[in-house]
This record gives sequence, C-alpha cells and structure tokens, in this order.
Amino acid sequence: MGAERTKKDLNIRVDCLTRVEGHGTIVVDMKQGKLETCSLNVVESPRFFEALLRGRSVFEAQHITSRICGICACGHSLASIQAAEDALGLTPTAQTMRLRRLLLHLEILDSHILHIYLLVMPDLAGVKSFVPLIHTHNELVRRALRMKKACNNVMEVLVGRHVHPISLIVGGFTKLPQPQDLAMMHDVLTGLRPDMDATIELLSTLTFPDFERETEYVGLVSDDNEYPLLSGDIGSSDGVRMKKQDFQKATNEYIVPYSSAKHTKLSRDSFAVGSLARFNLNHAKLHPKASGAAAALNLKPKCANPFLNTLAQAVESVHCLEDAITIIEDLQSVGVNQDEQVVVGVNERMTLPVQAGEGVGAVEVPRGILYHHYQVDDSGTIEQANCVIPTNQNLSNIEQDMRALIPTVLHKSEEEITATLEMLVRAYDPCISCSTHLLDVRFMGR
Amino acid sequence: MEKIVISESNYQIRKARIVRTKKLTPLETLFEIVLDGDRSLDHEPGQFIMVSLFGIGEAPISVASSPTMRDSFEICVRAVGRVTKALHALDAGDEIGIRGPYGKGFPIRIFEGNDLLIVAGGLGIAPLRSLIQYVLDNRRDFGKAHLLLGCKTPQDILFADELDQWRRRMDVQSEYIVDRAEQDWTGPVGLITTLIPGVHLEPERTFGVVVGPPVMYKFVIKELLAKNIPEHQIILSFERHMKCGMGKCGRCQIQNIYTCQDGPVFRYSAVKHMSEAF
Amino acid sequence: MKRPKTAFFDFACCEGCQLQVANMGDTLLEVMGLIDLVEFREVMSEKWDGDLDIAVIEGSITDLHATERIKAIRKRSKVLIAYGSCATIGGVNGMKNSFDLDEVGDCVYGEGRWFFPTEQTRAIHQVVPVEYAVNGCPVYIPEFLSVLTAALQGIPYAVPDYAVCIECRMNENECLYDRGITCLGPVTRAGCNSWCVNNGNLCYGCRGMVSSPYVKGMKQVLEKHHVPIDFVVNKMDMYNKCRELDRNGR
Amino acid sequence: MHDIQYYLLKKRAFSGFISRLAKVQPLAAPVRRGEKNYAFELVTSANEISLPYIPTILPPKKYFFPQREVLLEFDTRRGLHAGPVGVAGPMTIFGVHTCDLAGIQCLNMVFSVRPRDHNYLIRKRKITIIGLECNDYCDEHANCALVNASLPSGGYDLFFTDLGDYFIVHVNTQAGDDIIDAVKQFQPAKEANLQDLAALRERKRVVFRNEVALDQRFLPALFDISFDGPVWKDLDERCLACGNCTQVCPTCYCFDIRDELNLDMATGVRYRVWDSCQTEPFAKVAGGENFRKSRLARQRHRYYRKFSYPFAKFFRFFCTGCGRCSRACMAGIKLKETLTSLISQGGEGPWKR
Ligand SMILES: Cc1cc2nc3c(=O)[nH]c(=O)nc-3n(C[C@H](O)[C@H](O)[C@H](O)COP(=O)(O)OP(=O)(O)OC[C@H]3O[C@@H](n4cnc5c(N)ncnc54)[C@H](O)[C@@H]3O)c2cc1C
Ligand code: SF4
Ligand code: SF4
Ligand code: SF4
Repeated sequence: MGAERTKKDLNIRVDCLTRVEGHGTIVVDMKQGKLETCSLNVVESPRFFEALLRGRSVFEAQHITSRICGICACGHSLASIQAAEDALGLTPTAQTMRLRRLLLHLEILDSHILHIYLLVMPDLAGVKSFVPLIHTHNELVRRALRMKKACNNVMEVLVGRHVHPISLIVGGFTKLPQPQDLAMMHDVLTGLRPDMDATIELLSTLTFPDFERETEYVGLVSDDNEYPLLSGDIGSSDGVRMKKQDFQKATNEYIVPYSSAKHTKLSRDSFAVGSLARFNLNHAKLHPKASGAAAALNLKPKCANPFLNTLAQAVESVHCLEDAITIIEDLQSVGVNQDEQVVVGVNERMTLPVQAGEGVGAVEVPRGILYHHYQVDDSGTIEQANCVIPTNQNLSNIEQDMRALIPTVLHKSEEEITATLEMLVRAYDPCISCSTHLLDVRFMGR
Repeated sequence: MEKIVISESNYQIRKARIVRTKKLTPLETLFEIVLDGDRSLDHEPGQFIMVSLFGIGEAPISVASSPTMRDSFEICVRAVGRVTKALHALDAGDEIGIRGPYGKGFPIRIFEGNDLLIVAGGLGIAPLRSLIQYVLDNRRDFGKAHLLLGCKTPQDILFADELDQWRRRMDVQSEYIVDRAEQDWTGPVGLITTLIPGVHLEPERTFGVVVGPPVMYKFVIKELLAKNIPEHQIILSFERHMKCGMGKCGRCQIQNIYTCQDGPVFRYSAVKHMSEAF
Repeated sequence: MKRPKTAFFDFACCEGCQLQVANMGDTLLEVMGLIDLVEFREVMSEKWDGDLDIAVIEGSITDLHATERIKAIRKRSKVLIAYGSCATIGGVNGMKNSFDLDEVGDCVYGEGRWFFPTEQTRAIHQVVPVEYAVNGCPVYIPEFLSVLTAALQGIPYAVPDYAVCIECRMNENECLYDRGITCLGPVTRAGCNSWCVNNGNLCYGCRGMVSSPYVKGMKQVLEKHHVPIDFVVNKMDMYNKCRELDRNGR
Repeated sequence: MHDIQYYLLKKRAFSGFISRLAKVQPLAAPVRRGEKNYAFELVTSANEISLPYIPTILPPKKYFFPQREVLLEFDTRRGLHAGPVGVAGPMTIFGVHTCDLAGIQCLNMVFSVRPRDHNYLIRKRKITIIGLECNDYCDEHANCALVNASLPSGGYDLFFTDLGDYFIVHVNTQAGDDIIDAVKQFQPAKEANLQDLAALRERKRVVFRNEVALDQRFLPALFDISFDGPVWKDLDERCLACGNCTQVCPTCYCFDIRDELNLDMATGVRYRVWDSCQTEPFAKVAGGENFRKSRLARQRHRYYRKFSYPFAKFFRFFCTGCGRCSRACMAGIKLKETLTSLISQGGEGPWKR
C-alpha cells in the first residue's frame, strides 16, 4: 500500500484484534476528511453471566463469576466476595483482608507482566508476537515466563491456583498458609527483585508514541496511606468522589448496537480506568521503590498519554511486588491464625449468617475498577446481579482517543495507522471476554 | 528418600528388535521379533509376553509362533488402543521391549497321543497358531488334528495363506466359516458352532481347544459337551485386562485365580463354576 | 521429527485455559520446541488459514457464527483437541440452557438483545467430532501435557473414567461428607488430582461426570444427609448442563 | 541381644523419646487431620502426635507401597535404555495399631510370593515399625476381634502398650533393641508391670468380642455358599462405585501401570499408581467386554478378596478389622452389616455362633 500523504478517505477494519483477551474489532471510516465511524467493537459471543447468577446461592457467585475471565479470575472473585459480604453484612477479619490484598497484588503483578512482555513488547520490537522473540530475545522471553511462573507458584500456595482460585471464598479462606508456605512465598518473591529491576531498566530504554489527550481518570481513592486497590471510594481526576454503592452514577452504561459490550461516561463523554488512572490519582501512596521506578521511567502525574499505561503498569508491578513482600513479612511476624480457616459448602451448614440485602464490591483489578452488585433474598439466593467491567468503562475513552489520534497520524500509510490504532487499543490492555457483561439488568417473570 | 537401582526388578524389559512385519488385515499385523543377543524366547504355545513401548505402555500379547522356531518369534497384533496402535507404526529394524513369557500355556504333553479339535474365533487364532505349528512340527506325536475357524467376514481371515497350506495337508482337517459374506465367498456362512456337530470325533481321546472372543465360549462349549468331550478335556484361553503379568495388579483376577499366572489357559472343568469367567 | 502445525482457537469462554498455557513457565518453551505454533490469538498476531495438524479448541459453541467457524476449523485440521470444560462439556456456559434464551438476552441486554442472537450452548463434540479432550475448569497442566504428548505420538488418550474420590483418598484429604458437606467428587471424572478438595474446597464437577454415574445411589446419599435434591442438581448443572444434549442426541 | 524382652517408658519421658527417635531417621506418626480424622505424617516432636487415635485415613501401607511409585526410568535416546528404580530411605513408623500391623503382614505375603516385587521388599527392609496397642475399641466400625487382629501377633520391631503413667514396650527384633539402646530412656520391666499388661489383655479379651455373631473359622465356608446370595443385590442398590473403600483398605493392592513421557519425547518414567476394582473400567478388555460390569459383581469381588480368595492362597483373612471401608463409604455400606446379612441369609451352618 502506498503512503499517501494526505488522506481524505480512510477505511480501516481490524477484524479480529489479537493479543488482547477476547474478540474485538476496530472500524474506522473516514469520508472526505470527515470521521464517520471510529469504533472499537466487541464481538465476543455474550455469555450472559448476570442472567445465569439468578437463583444461585450468593456463596456460589464467586465460583461462577471467576469464570467470567481467566486473566483476572482472582479480581472477579474478590469483587464478588466483597459484594456478597456487603449484602450479607459480614465483615472480614484483618488477616483475611491482608491475605486478599496479597492475592490481588500477585494477580496485578502477573497480569501486568503478561501484558508488558507478551502483548505490548512485540509492538515495540516491531514483530507480530512473542514467538519470534524466543529466538531474537530469548533471555527476555525467559524472564517474562519466569516472572509469571513465580507469581503463579505463589498463588498456587495461597489459593490453589491462579486461574479460578480455589480456597478463596465468602468469609475467608478454606486453607491458610503454614509457616513453611510463607517462607516459600517470601523466597520466591524476593527472588523476583532482580528480574523486576531488569524490567524497569528495559522499559526505560524504550520509546512510546508521543500523544496526549486530556482525560478524566477514575479509580478508587481513600483517606489512608495505602495505595487503594481492595477498598476505597470512587474518585476522579475531575474531583468526583462518591461511595462505591453509588457506582451506577459513575458508570452510566449504555448499549451501542455494534458491540456486545456497553459503554460508560461520568463527568465528560468518557473516562479512563486502569494503571495510568490509579497512578495519576494515587501516585503519592506508592511504595518508595515504585516511586523510584516512576522516576527512572520519567513517568509523572498527571500523565495523559494512554500509550504510557504500560509504564504505569510497570510502576505498579514494583509496588505490588514490594507490598506483597511486606505483607508476607508482617504475616510471618504475627503468625497466621489457622482458626480463621472457613468451612466451604455453599453455606450448607449455615456457618455464616444470611440476611436479605444488597451489596456492592468495587475492586481495582489490573485494568481498572471492577464492580459486582448483587441483591439477595433471605435464603442467600441471588435475585439480581450486575457486573461492570473495567474494559467497558474504557471503551468510550478508547474511541475518543482514536478520534484524537487519527488526525495526527494521517500522513502515515494505512498499515502504519492501523498498527498505531491497534497499539493504542492494546495499551489499555482491554479484556474483551470480560466486557460482554452488561448493566441494566431487568428480570422478567420475577 | 534415596533412589535405588533395582538390579533384579521384574519390571525390567528385555530388548528386542522387529525383523519383519506383515500386514494381515487393515487392523492386524504380524511382527517377527528377535531378542537382543539372539537369545531364544523359550516359550510354550499359549503363553504370552508383555510388549513394551516406552512412553506409551505395555500390552499382553500371545506368542503366535511355535517354540520350534527358535531364533525368532512372532506376534499378531490388532490395533485397538495406545500400545497396539503405536506398534503398528513400527517397522523392521525398530526396537521394542519384552517381558515374559508369562502364564501357563496349552498342556501339550497331555495332548500327545490324543486328538485335537481346535476352535478359533477371530484373533483367537494367534495363540492357536503357535499350537498348530507346534503340532505340525511334531506331527507324529499327536493324533488327529481338526481345525475350525470363524471370522466376521472373509476379509478378516488371518493367516489365510497358511490356512490354505494346512488345508492341503493330509494330516490336518480344517474348515472355516464367516458371519457375513459377499457373493464371491464359496465357503459356509454362519456361526462357528454350526460346524461342530458335523465333526467326526472320538470324545474320550479328543481335546477341544477353544480361543476366541468372550461371547463365543459359552456356545462352543455347549456344542463340545454335546459331542461328549469330557469337561476336563475342553481347554480354553482367556483374555483379561492385565498390567503386571505377575499376579499382583488385580486386573485379570477371575474370582480366586489370576489369569496371568494361573492361566491364560484353563481346563473347562476348573473354571466352569466361576460366573466371572464367562 | 517435523513439528506439527498447531493453532489455538477460542470460542465462548474466559480464556483461562489458554492462560494456563502461558503460566507454564519454561515448560512453555519446551512445548514451543515441539510444535509449530501458527495461530494463538490471545498472544500472537500471526494468522494461519492453511491446513493444521493440531487445533486446540477452547470454549463452547453458543451461536450460529461459532457453529460455522468450528466446522471450518474441523475441515482443515487433522486432530482436534477440546480444551477445558467449556469445550469438552459445555462448562459454565451450559447454565444458560436452563433458561429461556430470549429471556436470558433480555435480562442482560434488554432491548439490545436483538443484536446478540444466541443459541443453546453446546460442547465441541456436540457439533463436530473431537479426537482428544482435556477436561477441567481450568485445565490441569500435567493432564494437558499427557494429552499433548499422546497427540504428538498419534496414540489415544483416555480421560479417567472413575471418580475424583479415588485421587482425593490418595491425597489423604478428609472427606467432605465426614464434615457434613456434599461434594460432587463421587460422580465426577478424576484426572485433576482432586485439586479443589486439596485446597479445602469441594468438587464442583468441572471435569464432567463419569460415564455411568449412579444417580439413584447419589440421591440416596443426599437424602441421608438431608440435602435437597434440587440443591445438588443445581450444583451439578453448573458445569454439566450440556450433558442432556448427549442423552437426547445431537 | 539382651534377654530382656519388656521395657518401660515413663510417660514423662515420651516426648524426649520421640524427639530423639525423630533425629535418628525420619519418623511418621498419627496426627490429627481435619475434624474427625487422622493421618500418618512425618513428625519431629511428640506434641504433633495424636494418641489415642482412630484408624488414619490411609493405612501405613502408603509407606510400603506408595500411591504412585516409579518402576522404571527410560531413555530412548540411548536405544531403549531402562533403569529399574525404587525410592526408599530408612524411616520409622510409630503408633501402628494391631489392625494395621496385620495389614502390613498381608502385603508382605503378597509382594514376596514369586515373582517378587523388589520395589516393595526394599522399602519394607528399610522401615522400622513401632506398634501401639488399642486399649479400647476405636469405634463401632471396627471388627478386629473377628479377624484376630485385636491383640499383637508380631509384625513389629517394638510394641507399645499404654498402662497409665507408663508404656510397657515389647522388643521383638534387633532393630527394636537398637532403638532401646540408642534412646536410653527405657528401664527393664518388672514382674508387676508384666502383670499389669496381662490384666489389660485379659480385660481386652472380654471387651473386644467377636463383633459379628460368627465363628470366624467358618467364614470361608459361609462365603462359599453365598456367591449368588441376595446380599450383593442390596450393595448394588447403594454403592456409588466411588472407590473410597478400596483406596483406604490396608490390604488392597491393585494398581495400574502407566508411562509418562517428558517433553523431550525420549525420556520418562513407567510408574504404578493405586487403582480400584470398584471402578467401572477396571476389568474391561479391548473388545468392550467387562467381566465385572455391575456394581454387584465389583462389591462382591471386594468382599471375596478379603474373606475368601486370600484364605485359599495365604491361609489368612485380608480383612484386618480396621473399619476403614465402613467409615469411608458415603453410601453407608458397613462391613459388619454385610457379614451379618450373610449369616442370616446363609441359614443354619457351623458359622452361626
Ligand atoms: C493373555 C492375553 C493375550 C493376548 N494376546 C493378544 C494377541 O495376540 N494379539 C492382540 O492383538 N491382542 C492380544 N491381547 C489383547 C491385548 O492385550 C489388548 O488389546 C491390548 O492390551 C490393548 O492395549 P492398548 O494399549 O493398545 O489399548 P489401550 O489404549 O490400553 O486400551 C484400549 C482398550 O483395551 C482395553 N485394554 C487395555 N489394556 C488391556 C489389557 N492388558 N488386556 C485387555 N484389554 C485391555 C481397555 O480397557 C480399552 O478398552 C491379549 C490379551 C491377553 C490378556
Ligand atoms: S473451561 Fe473454565 S477456565 Fe477454561 S475457558 Fe472455560 S471458563 Fe475458562
Ligand atoms: S476437584 Fe472437581 S471441580 Fe475441582 S478441578 Fe477437580 S473436577 Fe474440577
Ligand atoms: S466406598 Fe462405598 S460407595 Fe464407594 S465404592 Fe466403596 S462401597 Fe461403593
């Protein structure tokens, strides 16, 4: 394809976006210099989880919703459990919260590593996937796999496995780490530090497209000193602050006909969630080593270049690793109280009290805030369920970004434009299998 | 825990080499095998070996050749599962592992001087071929030999050329029958049991030797008994799932007997009361 | 040995089973040395539309488009591996079959449901023939490797046809029935090394049922434990709803 | 060897004994597992051990005949090279009840008849066994008295009996005597101690009665006439074929042999793994024929493998009375009930007591 200098017409269709979770397409249609269509479509077959949850015990919700997405299975579980506990009026113990935080750190770390190395890196290296990198950058691929494997090994000890955690349930954990488990986790994670340093160093040498668009960033915020991931209020860079129970106001979802995912907006036409949003909102609360990494990467708040989400992920990775090590050290010093182990059984033995109610879970998963919202009756059966996925929240923003980006790259060839657009979408780390779960649940015949 | 090399392990295999393969039907192939060091397998007709392919598994297979053939032996294998299918992908020159021979074979000493009525169904011809070859190689030592063979279709007949040779011999009688056939088949069609009434035999000195698929036994035995062959002169060989071949793993157990060690060849009189045998 | 051309394809699923592959660490590089990976959308941009030696299929078939797609893949693949519960038994996607399809769409998308026509969920073998199955939600990597090596050797792999209990006892877990909790282990196919029970949870039946589960006996056991049958049927349906389609024919 | 056969160990010296013993070589003992269960596990101190305990989930069989065990390591790059291996190290098992001692004795017989199983025999030689007497019945599922396993009859190196504030210890082998020497916390037993022991055994003879109204000498005869009895039909109605009963049995030894190929497609292992005759595919052959297709046949087979078939071959019952199968069965199939039904359906016969 020849490189036309100034285009009046542009027609791009990326039918099956690769190196993202799930199926999406990009459609750009420009006629006479006017952008008629510019959309990211989610064409994943919908799986209707919200509908399937009806009539199920709220104690099963975690197990089922974990299957919405294999990448952030722990995040879905955590959000689901939070919503269930909120509905039932249960308060988890401090130890449970600590362990959950540890788990979330590990998942964010694992997901970011996957994204940085296996999904984004090929773009920067100008190849199609990590496969050619096995030959050209073997140590790099090995490092990525090693880091992932380490996270996995730790999660295996903590909750049985990363994909669809086993011992993580409403009320706590069905199995708690023993002293030798803590020691093993500590060893593995401290052993990860050199790889993490190498990751930051590598990223500091790379250049990302220079593009900025003033954006509203949304994430969890809190008044304490902890980098908020597992709890907090909803906040935005435009100064919005609200309780998680009001999340529907923050995620005005609407359906667009070309996509099986819904779109959202808050103060403006769109907003962004995810690593960059969290960094922009909460950078002051990062672990010192993570702040150091941000400085090394020259990442400064408020950053409005969506391509740099990758760098924010790297900074968060450092934070998660360091904070995970701290949590384990804390646990080692106070010891794990094995009596807090909870008995599973979908509450067959009524070990946990049940009351009718409504609950919301809001958790920062790798790609942004994930909301689960359940309404349960007095037997603990779900009457209504609703999950709002980060990628859905980002969809409108991605489209806005594309609209802003296209005019700046029109001088390039169509291939290059396509590649840049794909790269933009990928920078958001969209999880399309997640995004086919929509709001506005109405139940017929109930 | 330390790792110990067990020099006398009974699970150790003997190396062997395929020297010739012959496709008999689309599913069955005959393999001629030589043991490492050109040693003789030294088996009895009716005994079996464990054929071993590393990374795939082991399978019990009857020796299909007579011990009179000393330098090599043959097995006839039907491709049904992991080991047997993988075996079919091998060719002359390839190595395989062998354990055994295992089990009790046909009581050939007792057969000597007596008449034999051999009834083979399908793949049952494999162990029986070992017996038949042995009898032919020592023809003087035995009385009359009568072979009945049943197959599903004419295309399934194994060792058709050898059968033809035997048919031409004056000292063996053989007949075969198929369940189903196309027009060009001139032989009889039906169940193997229909051949038995027509056989002329002296029951007190005849041994009926029966090997075939499980369903066949009941009906054939009934016919043999009708011919007045005594129960202890009816000899059967059983197929059972086996893993160790050494009377331990439990798969081949028929009530209180282990097919791999106490069999696979049994006298009807010894197993007739066992409901799990048939 | 020529490395077989292999591709991963995903249908309706969470992609967790593919992630299990990415989680193998160094083992993944060993696997990559054995196969010629030509398409794996989740981590690769390369595409392949020629013939395939091995197609690994993740996810269930839930709409007409998917039906057409899987048929096309089948046509150009020598060996098809159904990978993960969604593919082998329908998995969690099968729960949809308990509901009226229009109503399900309505529930999630309201008026927008017409954009998303959906069909009854089916496992892969309920649409096209399948050579190998790797059960589990998610798949158990040691079992995947056994299946892969079998496929590379061209020999069959049989999914264990006995209960999870067998493995659970070998791992010396305390039986959940001893603690008054019902578990689907007695009717679920083994092969996962009783993963969930080892970690303090119960078996949800994600690997599908043994070929002849003794339903009447299971009901008696539940009665003895005063567990309502509906409760357990509901639990069984979490993964095994599509089994009904096997019974009723395709 | 000293001529003293009985020693004393004061209860307060027990924990010192255990920690020293654990230093000599790895030590396994019963520990609590979950709410109602126990398991043999490696321990280093006495406070981890549960005494008393009811039979563990798995019997100590797992140390002699592990759940999964490598038989051969192969490397086809070296031309079909295979090295037969076993994995074994010296260890001590403390606290083995008489029923489990009987179980080990049964397995010893099975694996030492020719062709011998050297993997088992090597391990057996490396394990030191310390028995522990049950002063009372563990629970209603046990039937050790029926099969003569409630009192010690060999199969151990040392045997402990709890007599209040001390253990009396019977030394049976040189290996046992070596422990006495090494640990140095034992004193020779006095006549009074032996009398205490005799009194306990006397009391046990009364408490541990044959639980089923059956004369055990005639058990094989009862089984001989019961093959087609209606008892099995009842089991068929209830059994789920889950295999729990056989997996926990101290005398079940069926196994499967499988190959595992490494990803280099050349090296790997051949291993055996416990299997169960209760599973449907166990006795199925290639043609699809299954010689124990019904749950009835499989359950019956299990009982005959305990009370009838081994009696003919080894002259002993392969039921040790531990009660594990009854405890493990979620369908509530109870060995003692089955035997009782057998008797009532067997009609008049010498077996009726
Ligand atoms: C004494 C004896 C002699 C035999 N002689 C011959 C012979 O000469 N030629 C021949 O082709 N076959 C013979 N067989 C049958 C042969 O052993 C099986 O077909 C073979 O073991 C199947 O192994 P596989 O790995 O190919 O199949 P698998 O993949 O293991 O299984 C395929 C099917 O075979 C069944 N099966 C598995 N292992 C055995 C086993 N050890 N015995 C029986 N069924 C099994 C399985 O239940 C399954 O249904 C004999 C069997 C016995 C017991
Ligand atoms: S089987 Fe489970 S883990 Fe695998 S893709 Fe389906 S939902 Fe995900
Ligand atoms: S224990 Fe049950 S639910 Fe868990 S992985 Fe195994 S089969 Fe699946
Ligand atoms: S434990 Fe009970 S249900 Fe399970 S196989 Fe044994 S007898 Fe049957």
